[in-house]
Amino acid sequence: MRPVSKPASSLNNKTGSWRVYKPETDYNICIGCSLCAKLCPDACINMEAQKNMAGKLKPETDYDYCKGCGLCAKECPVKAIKMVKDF
Amino acid sequence: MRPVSKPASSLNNKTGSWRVYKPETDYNICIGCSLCAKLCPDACINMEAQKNMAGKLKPETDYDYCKGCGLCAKECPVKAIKMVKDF
Amino acid sequence: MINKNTKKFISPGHNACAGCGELSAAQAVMRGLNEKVIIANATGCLEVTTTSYPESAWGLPWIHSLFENAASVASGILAALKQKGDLETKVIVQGGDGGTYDIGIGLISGMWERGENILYICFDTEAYSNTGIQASGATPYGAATTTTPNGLTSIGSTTRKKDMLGIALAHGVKYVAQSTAGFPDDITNKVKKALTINGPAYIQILCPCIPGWKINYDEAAMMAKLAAQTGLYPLLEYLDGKLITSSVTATFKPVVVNDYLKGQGRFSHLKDEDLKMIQKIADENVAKYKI
Amino acid sequence: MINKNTKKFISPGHNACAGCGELSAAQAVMRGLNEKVIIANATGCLEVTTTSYPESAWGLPWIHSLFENAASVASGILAALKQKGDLETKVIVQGGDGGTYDIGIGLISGMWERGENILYICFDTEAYSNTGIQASGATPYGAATTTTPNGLTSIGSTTRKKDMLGIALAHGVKYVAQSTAGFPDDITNKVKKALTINGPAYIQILCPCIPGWKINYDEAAMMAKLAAQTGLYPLLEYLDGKLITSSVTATFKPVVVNDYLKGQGRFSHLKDEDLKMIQKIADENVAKYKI
Amino acid sequence: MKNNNKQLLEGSRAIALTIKAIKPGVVSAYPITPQTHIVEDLAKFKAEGQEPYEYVRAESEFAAASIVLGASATGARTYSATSSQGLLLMAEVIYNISGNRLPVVMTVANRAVSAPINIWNDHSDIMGMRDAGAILLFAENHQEAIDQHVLAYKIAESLSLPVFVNVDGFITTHSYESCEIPSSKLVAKFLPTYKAKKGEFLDPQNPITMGVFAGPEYYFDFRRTLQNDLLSSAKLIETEYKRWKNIFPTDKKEAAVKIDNGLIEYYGPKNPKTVLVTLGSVAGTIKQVIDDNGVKNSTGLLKVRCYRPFPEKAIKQALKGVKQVITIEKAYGLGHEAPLCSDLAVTLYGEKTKLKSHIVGLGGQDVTEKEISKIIKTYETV
Amino acid sequence: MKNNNKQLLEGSRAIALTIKAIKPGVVSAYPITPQTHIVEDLAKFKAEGQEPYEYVRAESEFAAASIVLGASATGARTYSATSSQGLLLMAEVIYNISGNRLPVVMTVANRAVSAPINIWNDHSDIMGMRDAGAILLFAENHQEAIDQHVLAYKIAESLSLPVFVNVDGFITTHSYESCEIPSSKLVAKFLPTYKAKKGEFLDPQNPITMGVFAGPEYYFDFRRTLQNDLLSSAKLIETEYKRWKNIFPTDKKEAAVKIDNGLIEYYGPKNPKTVLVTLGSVAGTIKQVIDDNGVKNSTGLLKVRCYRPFPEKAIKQALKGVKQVITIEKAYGLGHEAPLCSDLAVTLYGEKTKLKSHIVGLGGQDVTEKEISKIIKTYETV
Amino acid sequence: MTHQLIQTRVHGRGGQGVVTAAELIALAAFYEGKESQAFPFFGVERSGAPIMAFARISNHKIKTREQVYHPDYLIIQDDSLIYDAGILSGCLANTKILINSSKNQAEIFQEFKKASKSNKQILKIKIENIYTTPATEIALEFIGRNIVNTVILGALAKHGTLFSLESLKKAITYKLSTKGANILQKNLAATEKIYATS
Amino acid sequence: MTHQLIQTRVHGRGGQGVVTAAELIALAAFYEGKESQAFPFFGVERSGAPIMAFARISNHKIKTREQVYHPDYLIIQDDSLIYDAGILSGCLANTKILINSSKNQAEIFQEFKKASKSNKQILKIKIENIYTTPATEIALEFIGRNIVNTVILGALAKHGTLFSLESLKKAITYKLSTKGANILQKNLAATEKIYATS
Ligand SMILES: Cc1ncc(C[n+]2csc(CCOP(=O)(O)OP(=O)(O)O)c2C)c(N)n1
Ligand SMILES: Cc1ncc(C[n+]2csc(CCOP(=O)(O)OP(=O)(O)O)c2C)c(N)n1
Ligand code: SF4
Ligand code: SF4
Ligand code: SF4
Ligand code: SF4
Ligand code: SF4
Ligand code: SF4
Ligand SMILES: [Mg+2]
Ligand SMILES: [Mg+2]
Repeated sequence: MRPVSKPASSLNNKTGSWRVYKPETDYNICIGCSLCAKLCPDACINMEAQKNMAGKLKPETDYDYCKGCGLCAKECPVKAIKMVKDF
Repeated sequence: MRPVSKPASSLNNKTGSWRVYKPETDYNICIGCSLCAKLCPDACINMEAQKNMAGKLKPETDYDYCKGCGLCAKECPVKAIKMVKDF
Repeated sequence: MINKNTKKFISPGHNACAGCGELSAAQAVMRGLNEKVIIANATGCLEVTTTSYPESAWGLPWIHSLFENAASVASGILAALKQKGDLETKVIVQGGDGGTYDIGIGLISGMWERGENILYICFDTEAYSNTGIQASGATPYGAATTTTPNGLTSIGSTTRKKDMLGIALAHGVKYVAQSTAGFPDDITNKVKKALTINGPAYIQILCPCIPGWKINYDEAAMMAKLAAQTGLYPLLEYLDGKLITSSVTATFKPVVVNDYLKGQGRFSHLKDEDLKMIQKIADENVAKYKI
Repeated sequence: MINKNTKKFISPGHNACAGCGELSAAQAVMRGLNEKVIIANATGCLEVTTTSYPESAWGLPWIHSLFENAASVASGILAALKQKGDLETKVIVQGGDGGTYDIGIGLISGMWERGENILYICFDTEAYSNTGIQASGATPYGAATTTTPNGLTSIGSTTRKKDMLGIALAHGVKYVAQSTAGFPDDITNKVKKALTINGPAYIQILCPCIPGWKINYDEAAMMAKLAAQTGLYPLLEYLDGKLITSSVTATFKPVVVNDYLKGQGRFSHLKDEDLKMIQKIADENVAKYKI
Repeated sequence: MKNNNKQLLEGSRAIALTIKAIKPGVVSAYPITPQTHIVEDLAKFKAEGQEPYEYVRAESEFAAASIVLGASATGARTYSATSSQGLLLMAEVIYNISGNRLPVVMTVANRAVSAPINIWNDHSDIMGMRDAGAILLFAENHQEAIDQHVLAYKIAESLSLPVFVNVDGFITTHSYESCEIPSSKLVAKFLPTYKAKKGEFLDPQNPITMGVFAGPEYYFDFRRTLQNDLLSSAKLIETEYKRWKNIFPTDKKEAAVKIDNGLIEYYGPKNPKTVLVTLGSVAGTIKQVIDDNGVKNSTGLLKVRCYRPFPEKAIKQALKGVKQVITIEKAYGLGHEAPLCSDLAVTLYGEKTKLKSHIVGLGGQDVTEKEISKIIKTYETV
Repeated sequence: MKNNNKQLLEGSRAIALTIKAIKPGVVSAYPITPQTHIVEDLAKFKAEGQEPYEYVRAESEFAAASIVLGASATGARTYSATSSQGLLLMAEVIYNISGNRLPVVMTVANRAVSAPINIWNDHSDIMGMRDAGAILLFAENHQEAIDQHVLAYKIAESLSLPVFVNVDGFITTHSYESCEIPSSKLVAKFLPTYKAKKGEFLDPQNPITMGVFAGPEYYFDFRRTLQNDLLSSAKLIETEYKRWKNIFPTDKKEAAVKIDNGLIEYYGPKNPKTVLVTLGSVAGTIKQVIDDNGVKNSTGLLKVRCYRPFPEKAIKQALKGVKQVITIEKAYGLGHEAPLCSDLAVTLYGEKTKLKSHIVGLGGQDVTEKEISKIIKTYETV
Repeated sequence: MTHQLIQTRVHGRGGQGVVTAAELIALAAFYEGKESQAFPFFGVERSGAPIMAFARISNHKIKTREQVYHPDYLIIQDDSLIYDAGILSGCLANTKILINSSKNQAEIFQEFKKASKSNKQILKIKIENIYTTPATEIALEFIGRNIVNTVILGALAKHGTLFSLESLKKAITYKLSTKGANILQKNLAATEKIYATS
Repeated sequence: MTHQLIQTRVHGRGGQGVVTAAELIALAAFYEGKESQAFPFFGVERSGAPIMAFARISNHKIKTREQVYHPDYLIIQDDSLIYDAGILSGCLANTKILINSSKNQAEIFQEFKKASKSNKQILKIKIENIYTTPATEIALEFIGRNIVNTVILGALAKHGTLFSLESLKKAITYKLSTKGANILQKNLAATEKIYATS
């Protein structure tokens, strides 16, 4: 038994349960700038390609891990993200 | 019993026994500049006042401690000190 | 760039505070790295919150030994790589300001003296965040911490930040840079640049800490931007001892420090004269780091 | 001035090597002090050779604890004096280059960061003399030591001296000075000046070591003078970060480094190109420290 | 019935208030969980202008220990606190403090040691320092911690020896319970203002040399003196504890407590078949189990309050005639028997008593009443 | 009769040559008397271009230990050496090395600890680290030191545990005597090139996380495993030592040697009344006294080669029926019994054997034949 | 006097004052002349993460140091914690549960049912032992911030048998004394309000 | 083969190669198939300070580690050491003394007498056991420096029964191998010279 862990095994720890408020993104407002994804301390926003959207990326929040800090919402340059009570 | 010693108690340790060569000062040459006394690592040259010498100091070597390194002789600006075999 | 298929070198599922500025910055650091990297990490929030056995958030070979010895551990890693003939893998040290400015500085000095090809990254929360916000050598003047509380006879920390950049430069560190958690791309770019340096490199990043600075969960990036905008914590780069880039350009218009301080609980007790003192520090910085 | 009635703060009867440059310099330091002084001394020749129980050469209140912690011990002394209301007694730290540049630097950094009114004196023999001349961070380029021996694949030390003066300055040390054991009055005067400073002060003194440098018993002062005369180790003084005096004046005519190196066994293996490298270092110094 | 001077306090606060009452001259420490609350409280008191002590922010435990060393050598009453990694980092300094005969008092908030890193309670940290020449006291609860800190200064300053008071990390430092803090006036009755003896501290009036180099002709004598002084300190600890508790009685003696002095406490029936021997807070849980067992119980508890010097005489006497002794310990002796059990083997060597060790609660694993009961049952049926 | 491969060597040189034959990947150390000659020799070999190891100049022992930690975690075979203050300064790192299960091998040139400072031999330094989770071997003389270093790597790398070889400062490190150094080829027969196991070292191909944080649910298990692995390593030490001495026999067995394995050696008569138990070089002086006593002698010597794990079984068996056991030790257990005696109390607990400790040679005080004779006589007349 | 030991476990999030809640419980009981004890269970988690703390009250000296495995009272500071796997650990038919929620008893019980199903646990608690209290609403109204740790104890004073409102107010007064009179008054007002409406 | 143990003590000054002298004695004997041992007594003193070292030679394995208290041979590298208080410690009537000096046997004995008087010690040594050898002169002549530690052993090879000149030369050759052929040759020549003239 060694004090050694496997890489990325923290994915077993679903920190989504910490959340009180939940970020909801309005994709109509979002300009796909990636800033939210870059700032998220929990790396739980993924910028995904969208079909027929000429390369405009779509931020997808992984609620399994999102702790609801609101940093993404606060920093979104176009205020596309709203924090809503999550229960 | 504490690991504490009295000040200046090293005077009990007569390092003169280390000496192989001995510094001898020719007071006729010496100009009393004090450099030898200032440089001696063993602080064993004392510049003493002399009677009727108009303030000219006389370097007195304390052979109880002088280790015979020759530093004083080497640095004396007028080469007043000679190192001689001490036995 | 960041999508479901990106290999994240810090995965979700770690235990840092919601909104942690240190983890936000660390994510930006990770985006500057590649897979030929080994990390030695000092004790601190970045370590404790990411490696709760049996889980780990790390995707790179990573080791934590003690609070103060990450630099020496890195030297050992480098020696082992050299001896194996692996000259490609880059060795990186990560530490908090406590591990860097205070308890680890002796070993960092030794590492720098050996002139080794190691990149050191300091995540500066301006306090010992992991143990509950005690003052470090990086704690700024006037900040209240749990060991420099404000009170009847105390304004909080009475000492100024140690000049770690200056100390690194005095050690002849080839690449010395500073950034803040408000500028993720700047961080990523500096890390990428540092990887190209053959020799000692040092990057220091200001990371707002939620309980440490007494700010809201969503304010880390905002505060980190203000820190640069006031001139208190400009974005800087030195190469071979020369300042090559700085956010304090000829046209730089500093924000007054009060705009930065007022939102932070750690400064809420300060009086006008204290604010003036801090404004003076910012002004000095602006003069010193103008490019 | 030095006579039978002078209170010597280092008495004869200590066990240092005959002709020791470190003890010669220490005697000059002592002449700069008065009786309102407490000394904390790191492990090293200066300590080992002066305190062989039950005898001690010291005439001032003096403590040795460990190799690396003299700076912190001094902070403790200062705190105790403060608490007693004794604001007059000056606290002084003495350490070798090993205790200063290497193992003690972390604790020195902490002391400086606290901004305490303590004078630190480094006796720089450019090696760990006490344990048999191993390399330290102060060992100059090309010097053979027992851990950086010259040999088929080695020219001796391959790193240059750590810039301790620069590091002290980066810490905001108020008074930073350098001297050599060839200039006893210069040492004494700098110590006297440092006593007048209220805040951190640092004096570094080059001390030729008989077995360490492989020189004759009578050559310590000569070598120490040459070190300054070549520009490798100029006499310097900084006050509040500004160079105020320097032996490298406008009219300074450097002696070539070879005149300094050739008499020292530790450099006897060097080839012409190595000498050139060292000459370059001296030239850089001359440029850097010219006043 | 109720003691009206009692307060409900966090353990760390209780210790900090006690230190305040003791009036140290110089405080220096470095933060480490779970010691932090103590030194934060002391910083708070200072910031409020209440306290005249110097509070020196150290940049490491090595520095903190060296700072109190320097201050103590200059004749100041000093205080520090640490834990786990911090204690290990201090190791070289601690040996130096005891060798230099400095009366440094320190709280150790006991915690597991790395690797792997773990912030919770066990005794591995202090057990690694048990030969370092410091007197080691262990507190079960807040009140004991309070009393032992006062006692620590008394002993330290009487004998010029460091004394460390051990409290269980989190369990004691972070828990709230009722206890009484002595006033500084009361403390002063027992513990006079500290004045280092002339010729034994750094003093421009009397410029001695401290921390000398001792060759083979002298070194052994220093060590022998240290060992003798440590061993004979047990007597003083016993008498001074008694004196202190006379001045400052806090709790009524319980019936189950048959021995209660500065060195040990015995809790349980008069002629026990089995005695559990332990250190620190787990004694409370064991007492609970003994209480709950009621009349049928034949097991007693020996709590060692003073672990270094190891009070051989007192323990031997307390365990006379006992059939079996089980240590309940929070540290391995890696590579051999656990420390407390080894100490008892020395103490009981030649007796008929059976001896066994049980390691419990490493790294903060909760020590439950069930676990204790099970251990007791195992041996009751032997 | 004479072994022609023998050389007359300084102890430090013998160790350095052995390390060279073992071919470490990374060497890092910090100078301290009396360890210096070893690391200076290794620097010399390197400067002459003979050796492929990396030699990293450390700026403190804390750094040196951390450097070999990092190198070992990266899969390199590592070497360090220290002594006294250096060992104490390493304390926190040493616990970390064992907890991280890294096969670091280190020589400890045993020396007294400060204060007062003293550079000569005793065992106070390593005794303070006896619970740190490293295997501790003690060598009587040069040949044993040589053999134990080879053995150390074998055990360390087989079990992922640190092993420290203890040699007496000056007495062994600075003395010249005849001994045989194994060739690197011979060493390789016994000790294969080190290859860390996949998934157990820092490797970009397999990016594991080392040095994790373990909560109360996990920590205890790590410690239990470490303790079990340490205790069971005794068996491996015994078998591997035997294997090695088969490959590399150096000295004829003397008649007085009745037990001779990796854990212990017994020297003396068959059914001794009294047995002295000791560690390290003083065993030689004791043997001399036993030899000189001739036929009338009823005293034997038990030399403990492997001190951690403490070889309970082997020792118990060797001391079966002995009337009295006297430990000859070079360290106090400050505040209680000396370490070796405490270990024996545990081991012999319940036996009829009498047990006593004698502390000798602290701080380099010469242990004379006369002193040993006197101790023996005292007990012969009991 | 019979031996009476009442054990409480408080659940909340890092930063919500969970430990303070446990301390206040112990303190209020202490003021009533009882023996009491409070202590946290600390993990490595940070602000926002679920954490817990314990309190014991007795008329005898409390000696044990073990954690609370079978709480008589369970206090939940935040109803989003219902889905936390460990929340009902050791809760039995007689465990009283006080939860900060704007939902009612029946709704909360339903939530617990759902949660225990998804966590594959057997639900032992009884619906009639659930007390809900809108502490957040009241905290926001009176204190202006969602700090419920003092407030929720007002409901405990009402529903439980641990301590009176007076003792609780005394405890809060002591604890908040350094925070200034304004904050203290707001907290006391909120506590009274919740006591009155519970 | 009877048990034969010969013990030597070497006195000199720090920097004069005292330990090397003891090593060379052990080495020369080792080359003759004997068991041998050498070790220093280290103090804190430095270059120039009096120090000593020990050597033992035997036809049996040498086990003891104690210092040499009663030397069979005493070697003094520098006649200025005669006045050192400890120099004759443990020397008995049969102790052979080899001293580097330009003085003769009688003169040296006189010095010893004077020294022991001033140190208040009883002189046990015999004049006929004193051998003087002008090692410094020869060293200066052959090596050019006052390094007498190898040279003086040439006289020991002659006067003593410890080893032959051949073995000594072998030992010196081994020990000086890294110093270059020139230095080695000079040392060997000096050693031979002293052997021849002793
Ligand atoms: C020797 C030692 N002392 C103290 C600690 C306790 N400790 C762990 S992390 C830490 C503070 C970390 O502060 P920093 O380096 O600034 O990192 P942050 O947590 O702020 O990111 C402290 C004091 C320790 N682990 N080891
Ligand atoms: C922790 C520790 N490591 C190593 C040593 C051994 N040691 C004592 S003094 C010394 C070197 C001193 O060198 P320096 O500071 O340059 O002083 P010098 O003797 O040259 O004057 C060393 C390595 C020690 N005493 N403590
Ligand atoms: S709320 Fe915070 S954790 Fe959630 S996605 Fe936004 S930044 Fe990430
Ligand atoms: S920051 Fe705002 S605009 Fe940019 S990607 Fe995120 S949601 Fe879209
Ligand atoms: S240095 Fe020369 S001239 Fe000056 S005092 Fe000394 S002997 Fe006289
Ligand atoms: S020879 Fe050396 S020790 Fe003697 S007086 Fe001159 S300088 Fe001093
Ligand atoms: S305490 Fe500060 S640095 Fe640590 S995890 Fe929380 S926000 Fe991040
Ligand atoms: S070794 Fe060097 S520094 Fe030390 S006493 Fe000798 S000459 Fe002085
Ligand atoms: Mg920080
Ligand atoms: Mg030096």
